Amino acid sequence: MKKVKHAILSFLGLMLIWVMLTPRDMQEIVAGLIVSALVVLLTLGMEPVLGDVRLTPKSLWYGVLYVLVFLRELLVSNLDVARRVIDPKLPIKPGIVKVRTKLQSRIGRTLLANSITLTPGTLTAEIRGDYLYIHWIEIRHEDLEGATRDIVQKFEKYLEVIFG
Amino acid sequence: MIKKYAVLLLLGAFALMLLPFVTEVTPFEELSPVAQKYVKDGPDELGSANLVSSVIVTYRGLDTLGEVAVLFIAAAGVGFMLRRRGDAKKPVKREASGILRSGTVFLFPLVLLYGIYIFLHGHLTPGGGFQGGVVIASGIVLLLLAGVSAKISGTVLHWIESLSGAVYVALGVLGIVLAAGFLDNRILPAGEFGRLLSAGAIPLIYSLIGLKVGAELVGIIDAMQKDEL
Amino acid sequence: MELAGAIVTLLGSLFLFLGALGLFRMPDIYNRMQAGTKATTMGTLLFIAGLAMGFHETIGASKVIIIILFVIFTNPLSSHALARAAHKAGIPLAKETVKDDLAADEENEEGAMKGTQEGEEL
Amino acid sequence: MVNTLYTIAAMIGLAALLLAFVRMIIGPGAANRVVALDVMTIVSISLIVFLSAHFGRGIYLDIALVYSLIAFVGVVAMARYLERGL
Repeated sequence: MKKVKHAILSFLGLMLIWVMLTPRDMQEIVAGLIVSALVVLLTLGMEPVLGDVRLTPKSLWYGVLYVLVFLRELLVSNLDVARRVIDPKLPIKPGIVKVRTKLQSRIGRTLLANSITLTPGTLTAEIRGDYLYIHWIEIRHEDLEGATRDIVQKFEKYLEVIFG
Repeated sequence: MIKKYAVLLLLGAFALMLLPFVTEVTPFEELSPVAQKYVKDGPDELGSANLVSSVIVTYRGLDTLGEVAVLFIAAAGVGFMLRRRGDAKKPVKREASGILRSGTVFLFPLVLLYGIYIFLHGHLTPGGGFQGGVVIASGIVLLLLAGVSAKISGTVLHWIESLSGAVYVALGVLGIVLAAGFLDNRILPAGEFGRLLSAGAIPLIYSLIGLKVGAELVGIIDAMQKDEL
Repeated sequence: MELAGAIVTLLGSLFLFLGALGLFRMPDIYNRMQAGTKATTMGTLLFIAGLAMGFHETIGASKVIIIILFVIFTNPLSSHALARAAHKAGIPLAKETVKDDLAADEENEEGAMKGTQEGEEL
Repeated sequence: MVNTLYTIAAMIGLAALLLAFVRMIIGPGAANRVVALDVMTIVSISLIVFLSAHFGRGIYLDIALVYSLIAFVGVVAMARYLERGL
């Protein structure tokens, strides 16, 4: 079941990317159908990472929200970097903290790690089991719970609905 | 310390030597007669939007066959040299991060699609068989780097490689029979300029080259990885 | 439209510059990566998007979107791989650093099971 | 006016490239150089897209995409080498 879902979703995704790469033309679309099917067949033996995606109206809506939150955090984090870099005193208080994630899906965790890396002052350095180790440019909480609340949960609540 | 400055000095001297090539370069105002012929006749004769591709695949198609053969021999040599050594003791290797692994699994189909896109559009955009093959091989390198187990079947690789090579030569011979010469692309209709199915057999030949190059490079990478360097 | 594109591109180039400046000023490799990754991702996004706005007849928007998505996905991934590698290779953190949970945990584990390989599973 | 703004943006991008290059020269150590290289490749991708717009050749975008792919593979390879994973 997971495999079928993964195959269908990756076929659609590849097809979309093919259409975006090529000029609008009937021949290209036919070629894209063949090539996408071929790629899906060739990678069928690999982990069905997209099989975790839930396709309910709620998860789609949360996907949109996730993108918006992500963009906002990206902007905030860049302003934060700008502030720190330009400030002649270089206000940093760095360290590596440990946080916990509830996500089980692999692709969900990858997206979480990537989102954390791109958001204000944090960089995913390592993952072991359910724990992520985050390099934090200005530590605000030294304990697990506080750091988890500050770093992880703003994305986790969306990704949890989308991937589980 | 002295070594560092010596290196810097050497680099500086080298840069000074190369400087005239940058400052005194005069752009070509006129093409050479050979180039002029290609530029003038190429698009009309072969119907390919990418002139470089039509030169590589048709006008100089035989040379390309030679290049693919060189690559094949290199691949075979690497495989031969590496396979002979027995299993040395395995050094302890650190596993790749799980995030990197699932990211790679997600990216790999995209890389594969992009490689195929490049060699299918060799007659329209920059790129072509060699480049597409390299993109596909880099996807496999990514898999190996991230420690995703990719069961690469040697038999399938050899079949792809030899079949595409054989069809490539057969197309070349077909060019002699049906059109003007070896590897002439006009064995298929020229099609509408700038579309996917145009420029006669160039897309087909480029796909074959792409498959062959990709299979050869994957073979090299696979042999190196199995050898546990 | 073109003016807006030019301004967006200019903004993007400023972020790219800030990323490089952060690379230059920060005290250790981890902090450099922080500045480098975030600022360059945002910078590339704005720079390319601005170009696509200004030159939409030569640069198709769809290919630009693919480049942007690719960069957004791969840039943090490679930074993560590098940060992990730097920590494993034992590159020290800056002297301002307050705490290092990862090193502490790794030490505890080594003490608990001497000689066995660490098993990291996602 | 608009073109001047674009040119200024490209100049700032080049300055960023130079700054990252200085970090690559002074290091210290391989890891810092790889980080600098990573930033340099990202900036170069932006500049390739700029050149594509400047010369009016949309097909150069393919080069930017291939370059970003190869750069990613290269950085991951160096990271894996540094952590003794190869």
